[in-house]
Amino acid sequence: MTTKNLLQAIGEGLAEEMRSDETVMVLGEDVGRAGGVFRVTQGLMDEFGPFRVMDTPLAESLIAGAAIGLSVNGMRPVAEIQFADFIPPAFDQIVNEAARFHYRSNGAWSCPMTIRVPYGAVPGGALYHSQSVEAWFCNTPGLKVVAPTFPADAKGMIKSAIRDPNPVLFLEHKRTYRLIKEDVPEEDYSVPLGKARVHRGGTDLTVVSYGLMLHTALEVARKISNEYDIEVEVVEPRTLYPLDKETILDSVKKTGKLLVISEANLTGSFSGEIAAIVAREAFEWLDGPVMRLGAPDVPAAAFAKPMLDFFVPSAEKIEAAMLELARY
Amino acid sequence: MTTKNLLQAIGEGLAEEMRSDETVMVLGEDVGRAGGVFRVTQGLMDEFGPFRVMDTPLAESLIAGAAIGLSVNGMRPVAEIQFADFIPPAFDQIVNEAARFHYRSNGAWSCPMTIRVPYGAVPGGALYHSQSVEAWFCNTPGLKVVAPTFPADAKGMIKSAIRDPNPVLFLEHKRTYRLIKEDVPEEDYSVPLGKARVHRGGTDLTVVSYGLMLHTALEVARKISNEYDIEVEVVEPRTLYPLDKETILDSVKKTGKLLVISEANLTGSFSGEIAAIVAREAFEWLDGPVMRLGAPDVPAAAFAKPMLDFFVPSAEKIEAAMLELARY
Amino acid sequence: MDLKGARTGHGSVGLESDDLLRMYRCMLLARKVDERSWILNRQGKAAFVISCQGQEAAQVGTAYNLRPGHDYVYPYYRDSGITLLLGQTARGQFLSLLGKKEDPNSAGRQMPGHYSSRELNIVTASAPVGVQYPQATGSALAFKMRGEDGVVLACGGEASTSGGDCHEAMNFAGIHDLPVVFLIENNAYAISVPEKMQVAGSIYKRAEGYGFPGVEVDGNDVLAVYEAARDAFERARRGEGPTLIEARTYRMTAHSSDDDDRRYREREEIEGWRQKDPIIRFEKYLEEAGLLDDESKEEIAASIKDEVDEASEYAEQAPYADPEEAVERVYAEG
Amino acid sequence: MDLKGARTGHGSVGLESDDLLRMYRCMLLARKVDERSWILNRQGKAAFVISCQGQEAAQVGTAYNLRPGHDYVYPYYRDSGITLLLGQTARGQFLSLLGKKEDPNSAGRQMPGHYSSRELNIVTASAPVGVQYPQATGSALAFKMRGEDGVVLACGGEASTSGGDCHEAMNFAGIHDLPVVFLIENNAYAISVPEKMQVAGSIYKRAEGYGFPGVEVDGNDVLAVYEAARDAFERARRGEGPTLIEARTYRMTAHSSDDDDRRYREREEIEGWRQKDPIIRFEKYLEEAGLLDDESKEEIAASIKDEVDEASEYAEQAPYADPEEAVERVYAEG
Ligand SMILES: Cc1ncc(C[n+]2csc(CCOP(=O)(O)OP(=O)(O)O)c2C)c(N)n1
Ligand SMILES: Cc1ncc(C[n+]2csc(CCOP(=O)(O)OP(=O)(O)O)c2C)c(N)n1
Ligand SMILES: [Mg+2]
Ligand SMILES: [Mg+2]
Repeated sequence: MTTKNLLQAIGEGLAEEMRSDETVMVLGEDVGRAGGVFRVTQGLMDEFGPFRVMDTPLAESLIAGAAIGLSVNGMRPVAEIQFADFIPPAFDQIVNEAARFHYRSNGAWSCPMTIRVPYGAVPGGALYHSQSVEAWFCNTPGLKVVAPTFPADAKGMIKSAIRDPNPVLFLEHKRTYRLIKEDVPEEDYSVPLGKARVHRGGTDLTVVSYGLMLHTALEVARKISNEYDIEVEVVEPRTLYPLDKETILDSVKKTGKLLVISEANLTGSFSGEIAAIVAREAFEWLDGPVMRLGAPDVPAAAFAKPMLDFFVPSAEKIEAAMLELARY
Repeated sequence: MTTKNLLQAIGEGLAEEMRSDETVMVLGEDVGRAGGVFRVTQGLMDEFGPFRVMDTPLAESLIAGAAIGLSVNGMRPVAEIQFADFIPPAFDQIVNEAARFHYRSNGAWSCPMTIRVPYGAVPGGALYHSQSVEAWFCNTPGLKVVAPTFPADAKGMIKSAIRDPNPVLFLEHKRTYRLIKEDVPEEDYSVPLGKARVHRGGTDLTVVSYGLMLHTALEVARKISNEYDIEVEVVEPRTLYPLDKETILDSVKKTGKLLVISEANLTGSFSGEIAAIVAREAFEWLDGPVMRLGAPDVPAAAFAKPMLDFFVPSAEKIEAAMLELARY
Repeated sequence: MDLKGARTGHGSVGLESDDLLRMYRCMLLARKVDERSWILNRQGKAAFVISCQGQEAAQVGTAYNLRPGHDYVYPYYRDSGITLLLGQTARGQFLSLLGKKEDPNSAGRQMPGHYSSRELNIVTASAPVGVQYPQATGSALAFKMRGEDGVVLACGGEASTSGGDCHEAMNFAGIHDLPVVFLIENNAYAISVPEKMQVAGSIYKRAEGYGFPGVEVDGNDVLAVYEAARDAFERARRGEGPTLIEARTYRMTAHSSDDDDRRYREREEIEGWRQKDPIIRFEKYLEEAGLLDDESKEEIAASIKDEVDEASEYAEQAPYADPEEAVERVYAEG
Repeated sequence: MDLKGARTGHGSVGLESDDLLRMYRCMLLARKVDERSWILNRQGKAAFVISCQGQEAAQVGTAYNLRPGHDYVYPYYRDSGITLLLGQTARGQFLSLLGKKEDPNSAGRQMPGHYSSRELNIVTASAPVGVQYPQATGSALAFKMRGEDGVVLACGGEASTSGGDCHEAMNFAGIHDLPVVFLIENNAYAISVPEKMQVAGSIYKRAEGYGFPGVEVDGNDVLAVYEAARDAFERARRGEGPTLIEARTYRMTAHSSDDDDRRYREREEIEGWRQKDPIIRFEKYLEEAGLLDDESKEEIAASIKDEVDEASEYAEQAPYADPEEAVERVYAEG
């Protein structure tokens, strides 16, 4: 057991799966020689060679499409889309194709493939290296969308994703890559897809969050526990789609209040789905409005730091929202 | 004033705009000689020639991208995507490009363009001629997404869309093309984007719906008014994004109950956003859970009629949901 | 007119008379299944028909080089000539046409023509045009990585070359010399859009820009197609990389049963191409080669008619999947 | 080694000495703005730099054929040589580099290198590689439909040809003989990925497959580029259609300030290309032609240094947009 950050944990999970299953391979732009623009795949090409760790042309539809073709011919590809912002050209291959092979062939074919997608706002990233793209994919039956936040979870979940017989979109918030380290087991283990995690028990309100926002939410939750004796239960979905609604509903039925926090521009974000489920299925337990906090409805984070900081929900805004709801 | 169906009303709106503004043009697959696979653009090529009514290659990214380039060089293109299911290759050009020209250039550039998108399940259409794709686009600031259902609205709104300085996605439910006829004014008029329409006053519950489901909902609302004296207020957003939430909230504040009905597979559909807004902003007025009805979470409608019918929310299911909520 | 037989002799391409008769029967079967499908459509029994008519030579000539269940195939919606040759049956085609539970492709989920067979390595096809090409390169890469001699066939109409996927795939195939053959069945129309509004330059010539061979072939001459495809598959199996085959042919029916082609093309043009009907041409060749006479022709026709009758009747009687089946098998288990 | 001057004589391509000196100054200005940008980056003042270094000849040689504010331009993120020639200023570049409110491209919203100018018809550029090509064909079509003589220039690196958009655009441009010039600045790398893993066959040869000319040109020879581009623009203005120009050059810096290119290329390779530096080559040509001597060279260098000093200082002092500006101008009004 050593401490690792998110980036290292994912890289280690990849390497272990590649060692234990020779059909596992990695493909994407700059994943080989360069080890990925974020260095997640560093060292893999040296160990596994230029086919199992393949630098592809700059063509996202090809990357996703080739991964499909590999997956139906005996391989377990892990494709990398360099930045979430560049996934749109692969949209067709992911939502219309990979997600439907199983259904449309009545179960004859399926696509065991993983697509890693670094997302989220970072300083200097601006409009096209910042987006939270989960809403685009969480209306696609046949696809799984996961977004672990903590290193140990991520390592266990990249393994589950690779072993899953379905296409899995694996979202990694770029700003959390090096944000924290934690103990990550060395032995083989996996963390199941489709299970939420309760980070912190609480009675006053439920917060659902993931990615960078989860870290901020946990911080603020500790702070207002100390300062105001308000106890926030923090739930991390880990898998967004299909969603573990039971864990969320159980929590809300206990606390009576829900605040969903994500970094996506609010309207039409996946937070709406979570809010809608709770407004329907935990209505009788609700002691306050179902609240959401997200980025403003603008195309994405701007380059200039002041505008970026204005875009990403801050600890202050999160604290204000928690207090408002707790005191409702 | 003559009665027209949806298809004719849109075609007439297009023709009138092309007559009054020579920068307006149409492009897409089979829109020319053939007049469109649904015949919406029938006769336009004869009247306006093969450039202003252009048959494009089978390349949706090109269609959307060329429309952008036309729009920034003095034209007002109306692009047709033959079926909503085939819009994914154009996703990048729409959400990453057209929707952002204005914002990213700090207002210097903008894309006055319209994209017509026939959507929705039809008998025999199966997985790839059936989808409701609105959720993919309703998280994209800079884009407008409209979905009129009635002929007179549609004619007025296609005109507004064409005249709008922003990119507008114009959704047309295929199964409503010939479903009803109504009086459609001959004179020049327009129906504003961004304004919902209340089809029917009611005090017991609010239903929000659009497309084929709106027609079914209106029918069922009349039926349960007759049979049970339950009065349903039916609100049609007409524009989905940005949403006219005031009209919806006003209605729910009056009735205390909301049911959102769409044909999209439920989880992650745009209905969640509408539900979330109400659960937040009309919480104090709610007398029952915020309900949604949609298709099951499967890739899309199947080819075989029995499975298709199971997929699309039926009048029976809608009636049951309305009664359940009204009696809550 | 153009009613000439195949120009390539079968001896020179290494085919025996048995091979030729198998090819002929398969072409004719595909045609007859298709003709019956239109009848079922007119009778209101089949909601939708999409045809192979005119393209049987291109399909059968190519597919005759495949090893069913070994090589991978990405057919497109007109390729019933290919799937029948590989081992799908007339019965299967009609079950699919009518969307019945036993439809081998999708159990009634997909439209007819969206082929699939796990056993035959026919990878599940869909409607979005062109998506198969990147997928095909992936399957080819898997063969190459494992050092196997499998090859991949990916097919589409000429309009399937207009989308980005086709280009991305050809570039990738060229970079890694992948064992994949791209068969473009250029039938002159994409629904109503004629080739000159669809294709700049020439499709087969584009291969050169990717560093691999592109060949143009008379798509109505089954032996010429066979020969071009044989070279391409051999090249692929030798590890030398991809080939692009452009088979020039003609769509003899409307685009589909939903289409009315009188809106956009002249009857004379169609008549002209009827003179080049690939089945009539092949018949003529076989007759001249002494491999077919009136009697054997009738025998084959009769056996096909029986097969088609039996198959369509079976399919008509067959049940639909239960409505609730619509929610099954969204995710794979295990 | 390769430190030779331009091979094309300026007389033969119809350029006057004034033209040459304007081109030279612009190339040098682009270089010096870029060099200063890296200094600002190392000082912690500029979050991100993306460079034109090595590509100035390809850019200036091409853009010298444009009529600013008349023709449309779709540059890519390295094209500061183009935008400076068209009329953007050093000050503007630094304002953009530092994300200040007066940034002419986006008022601090976009990364540096994402050019835009309504007045100069520089269409707002973005990061997704290749999206500009279909857009450029649309703008070209608008010119053609109105019967105007405007032309469109669309630029990208060699990897921008790998995505489907490039292909879809070339096909469309070829079908309608659109007045568009595609300039591919092939600098041998896409971040870390070398050309041989990116491009099958050859880029310029692909044009033939679309039925229009493709030319390969030494991208470090500004006069050769000028000549190729002049022919292409003239062709476009005559209504004869598109041209694809592949300018072979080299990226002299890391991909960006976020990249460490020691991971994937040898120092010797870079050194080799330094010997072919397009600015040094052009200097040599100008000296040999008697158009530049030590004195005038120093004069130009000094004036550029002043300009760069002034511009970077101005930009450093300039204010950011207010944070709340982030929510403005999402939709156009009116
Ligand atoms: C991406 C996409 N866009 C549009 C369509 C609608 N469509 C179906 S077939 C077709 C024409 C295809 O023409 P071609 O590739 O030449 O094949 P053919 O039908 O002529 O055999 C079109 C436009 C589609 N299926 N997919
Ligand atoms: C669609 C897309 N995918 C990936 C990226 C990330 N990316 C930015 S530049 C680049 C390499 C581009 O190479 P090339 O086109 O040769 O231009 P160069 O930078 O070499 O001038 C990549 C992969 C992107 N911007 N857009
Ligand atoms: Mg065709
Ligand atoms: Mg490059």
